[in-house]
Amino acid sequence: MSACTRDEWMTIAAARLLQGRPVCFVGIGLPSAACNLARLTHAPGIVLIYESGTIGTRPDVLPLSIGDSELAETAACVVPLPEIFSYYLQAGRVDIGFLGAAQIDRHGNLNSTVIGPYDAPGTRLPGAGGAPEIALHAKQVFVMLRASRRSFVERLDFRTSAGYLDGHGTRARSGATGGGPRAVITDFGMLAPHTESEELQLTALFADATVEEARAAVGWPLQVADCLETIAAPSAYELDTLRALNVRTREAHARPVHIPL
Amino acid sequence: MSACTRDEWMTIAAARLLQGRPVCFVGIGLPSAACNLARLTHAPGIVLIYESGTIGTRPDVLPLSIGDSELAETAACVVPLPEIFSYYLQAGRVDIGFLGAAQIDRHGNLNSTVIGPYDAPGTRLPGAGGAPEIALHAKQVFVMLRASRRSFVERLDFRTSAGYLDGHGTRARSGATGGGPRAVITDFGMLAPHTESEELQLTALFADATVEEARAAVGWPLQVADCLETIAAPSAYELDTLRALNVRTREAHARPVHIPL
Amino acid sequence: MTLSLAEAIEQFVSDGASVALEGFTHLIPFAAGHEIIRQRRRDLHLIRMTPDLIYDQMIGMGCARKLTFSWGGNPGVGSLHRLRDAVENQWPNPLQLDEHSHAGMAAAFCAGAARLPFGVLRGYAGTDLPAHNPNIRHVACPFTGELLAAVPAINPDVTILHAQRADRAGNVAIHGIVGAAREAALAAKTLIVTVEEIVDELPPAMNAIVLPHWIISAVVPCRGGAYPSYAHGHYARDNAFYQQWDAIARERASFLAWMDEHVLGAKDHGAFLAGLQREAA
Amino acid sequence: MTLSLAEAIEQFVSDGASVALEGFTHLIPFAAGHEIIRQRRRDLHLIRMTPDLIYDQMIGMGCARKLTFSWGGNPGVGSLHRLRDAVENQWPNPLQLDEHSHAGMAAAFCAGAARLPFGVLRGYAGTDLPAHNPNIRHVACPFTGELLAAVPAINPDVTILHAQRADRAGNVAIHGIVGAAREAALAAKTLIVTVEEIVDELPPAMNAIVLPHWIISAVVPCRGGAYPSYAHGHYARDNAFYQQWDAIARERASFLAWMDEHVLGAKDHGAFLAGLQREAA
Repeated sequence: MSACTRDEWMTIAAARLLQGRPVCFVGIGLPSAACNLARLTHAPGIVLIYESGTIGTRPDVLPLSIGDSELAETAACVVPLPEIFSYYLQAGRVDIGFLGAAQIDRHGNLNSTVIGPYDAPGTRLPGAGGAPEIALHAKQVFVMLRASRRSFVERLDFRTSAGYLDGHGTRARSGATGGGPRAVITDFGMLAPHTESEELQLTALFADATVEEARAAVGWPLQVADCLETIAAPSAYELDTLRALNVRTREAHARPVHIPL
Repeated sequence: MSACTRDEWMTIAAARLLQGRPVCFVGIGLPSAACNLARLTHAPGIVLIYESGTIGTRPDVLPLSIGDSELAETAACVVPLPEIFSYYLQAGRVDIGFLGAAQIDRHGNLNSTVIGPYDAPGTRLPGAGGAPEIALHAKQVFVMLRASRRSFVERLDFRTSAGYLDGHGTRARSGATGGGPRAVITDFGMLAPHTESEELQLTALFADATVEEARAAVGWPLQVADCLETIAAPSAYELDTLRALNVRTREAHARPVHIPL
Repeated sequence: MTLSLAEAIEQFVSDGASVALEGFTHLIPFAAGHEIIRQRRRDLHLIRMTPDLIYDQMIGMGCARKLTFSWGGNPGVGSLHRLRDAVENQWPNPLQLDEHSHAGMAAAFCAGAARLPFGVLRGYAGTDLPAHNPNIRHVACPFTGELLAAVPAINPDVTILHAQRADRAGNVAIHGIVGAAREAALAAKTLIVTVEEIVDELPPAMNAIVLPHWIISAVVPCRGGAYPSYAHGHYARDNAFYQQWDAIARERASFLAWMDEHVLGAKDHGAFLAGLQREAA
Repeated sequence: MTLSLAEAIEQFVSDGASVALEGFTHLIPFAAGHEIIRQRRRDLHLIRMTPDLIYDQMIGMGCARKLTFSWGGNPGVGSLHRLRDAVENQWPNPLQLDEHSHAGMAAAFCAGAARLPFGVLRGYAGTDLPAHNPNIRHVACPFTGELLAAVPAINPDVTILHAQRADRAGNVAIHGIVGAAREAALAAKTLIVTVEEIVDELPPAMNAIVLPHWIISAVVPCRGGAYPSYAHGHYARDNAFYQQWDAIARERASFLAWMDEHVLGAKDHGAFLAGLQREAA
């Protein structure tokens, strides 16, 4: 293994979860990198959907925004945004949704709305975007989020999107159609819900991370799964492909833009 | 005036009602001829919509079906059918809707569903199509229908689309958004609703038609408006334009079609 | 997945299924309908805004137990005599009707595509249709209290479309008049698309809709698959055939003889077209 | 009707109006937003799924009293500091929020375009949004009894779009990412479209949408009208500007100075672009 950053490792670990030809609803940032890495390595048949309405995109560089022209130019088709949300996401046609957030709780519920009270927030965050319905309808949700006691919290300030609600089957009983958060990929490894309690447990660690590090970064008493796996270090192929993608991306975004005068 | 058929006269009388740049929701047959005649003579800015989703069509020949390729080829745009009905018709963007029917009653209600009981019909007709919502939402409705005691009836076998319901403001009180049938163009002249009773009255006769002829063709005791107008005979320009359109249409439809083998 | 038409019907259309062959005047999947007749499917719940000749043929050949529709005529010509015979005389068998307006059926297809249980419209007011169809109900707006019409979503077991082109990945593009093709496709549990041609790249077109490959169960190459309807840019609607059909379908005997010779007697759509061409020559 | 941008804003956007400048990342009508700032409109109800920099600017310049939105960030960069300052500190004035998810707001635009009073979705379940927004309610399916989320229709007084092209009749075509542009256009009482160019004939394009001339109140020729957003096929998104904005907008003083120099100090969009070009040179 080459030396790699935790962001790279998170991205590669997430990419490995994408096997076969899943239909993925992709967000900007680490999820976009992970999905495109999977496409460029072991999952060429993966279908990437961005909420801007681009379906089956194969961007050569990572988009900076959810609506970069690169996404439209390389798409199998582009549809209006209402159609992506109703005819694709709500219709149950998305296998895997990726979400990030400012806060996550032990049942995988997410906050991306406010820190502090809604009506007098300490920090106003961007808000829900596509998250509530991705969380509801995707067959599986993967969350990518760097861990700290400010982000992995005992109690959310605001619940923007539903994980397992209060656990113990409350999500399923609420009538949610999708499967909920099956994995949380973070910078020490991965959490996954316990079968019965649906509380997020530590299920896998990066080779150089420890249970103590994980516990220190999580704001609730973190349980460790009976079988704790070690996530294999990135292969040279994975790391080279990801870094080449990132280099192409930086070069493309550094090109000066002509002011349309 | 040249000698002309009653169908030609009906078409020309209907075309004259289309002044300015109205948005018309057009049906096949006489309405389609009338609207295109208006476009080719005094109303070049008229906007023609067919329920197949073609907007702003300018066909060189009349379509045989509501979805002929000529309509798409000459359209400003073509939209999916659900969009025509929801974003255009229901949204109140249609000024004039044309309807035909098998039966009409004294309040302009129409039947195009069955003759006889619904569950054991003597004659099963094609059914509603776009009519119920055209009747409901178009700012004005024009009905084109040849008159006889079988078509202008005391009582409909089935009410497929709403005219003035029972008259005396019942339509407006029902919450219908459009204005209802403002004119019935038939082969002796025109009927229009009385201001208060909303019963269809004879308001205009073709120059060679009589009140007696009209009364004989209508199945309810036909009232004559206080001011009975005479519909001027077709001008040579109107008749020549209509006949040229019909000749082009017949020639186009007579061309043998290549079997796509 | 590319299949032959016979394989696709055999594999995906079973007796008793709800089946929507969509396409509004344009791109009507005649070849697929004929193959369903050849494979003698029974008890189908047929769904289509405008039944057209292909449903007249399927109904007359005894494939259908139920019809969801909004306008059942021969466009520009008159009646569908086989549909009438089924409704008026229960021949060859009774046909249950689920009758709507175009606007209502469009709302039902949209709800189906969105996997909502019902569609909403301002419609059906002042008509007798709701009195004869329990599938037309009302719903109150939770903001204004206004009562609106509601229809249950349509989610066919199988939707079949005809399209101009698929690319090699199986993405399908339709242009020209599209009707409710997109909504019927996305509402379906299984989607079969017959296409005029398979190309390396889908060309740009005005008003086109594209269906991605992964919502499609089978792409079937089928040149002329919409005839006597048409494929914009490929061949014209055979208006004369639509007029001739009026005479063919008027009587049971002439209808059966024609179907026997031209559809059952042809092994596939190519043979059907060749037979019509021989007859025309 | 072809107008100058100043004329169109003067004539159609009045104080207190509800205004939707739509375009999802792509084709954001920056020029029109700047002109609204120049004409010092006040008490606007701003509507937009993704407020973006243009609403950050309008809010910071005191144009808005209310914001209907679903995601208020600087895409790929971080916060909209002026939006945050308004919400967190009521500067320069309090801002009422009508907050949704993308799916909810899309349903509201669709309902608006269809002139239905409400839109339906399976959404908002398990979230705290309905507790803070009385515009998120429920409706029961009249067929299954299932409870679904409902949102009131959005019908802006004015929708403003930027598009690549209009033809001489005033028909407008957009291709590339379209977001909710079509629905926002058709939901509006008044529709203004700024365009890169006016052409004799609209070229065919994949995934294009076309808006007919008679639903449009004003077509405004405005080259570069989406910059620093982009116009697919004309110019690219200036990602560097989006990143620079983070520093410009972080403090009130630097924000006001920048707006004063670049927007208020420029007589129109051409002058604005020329100013940026001089600065870059």
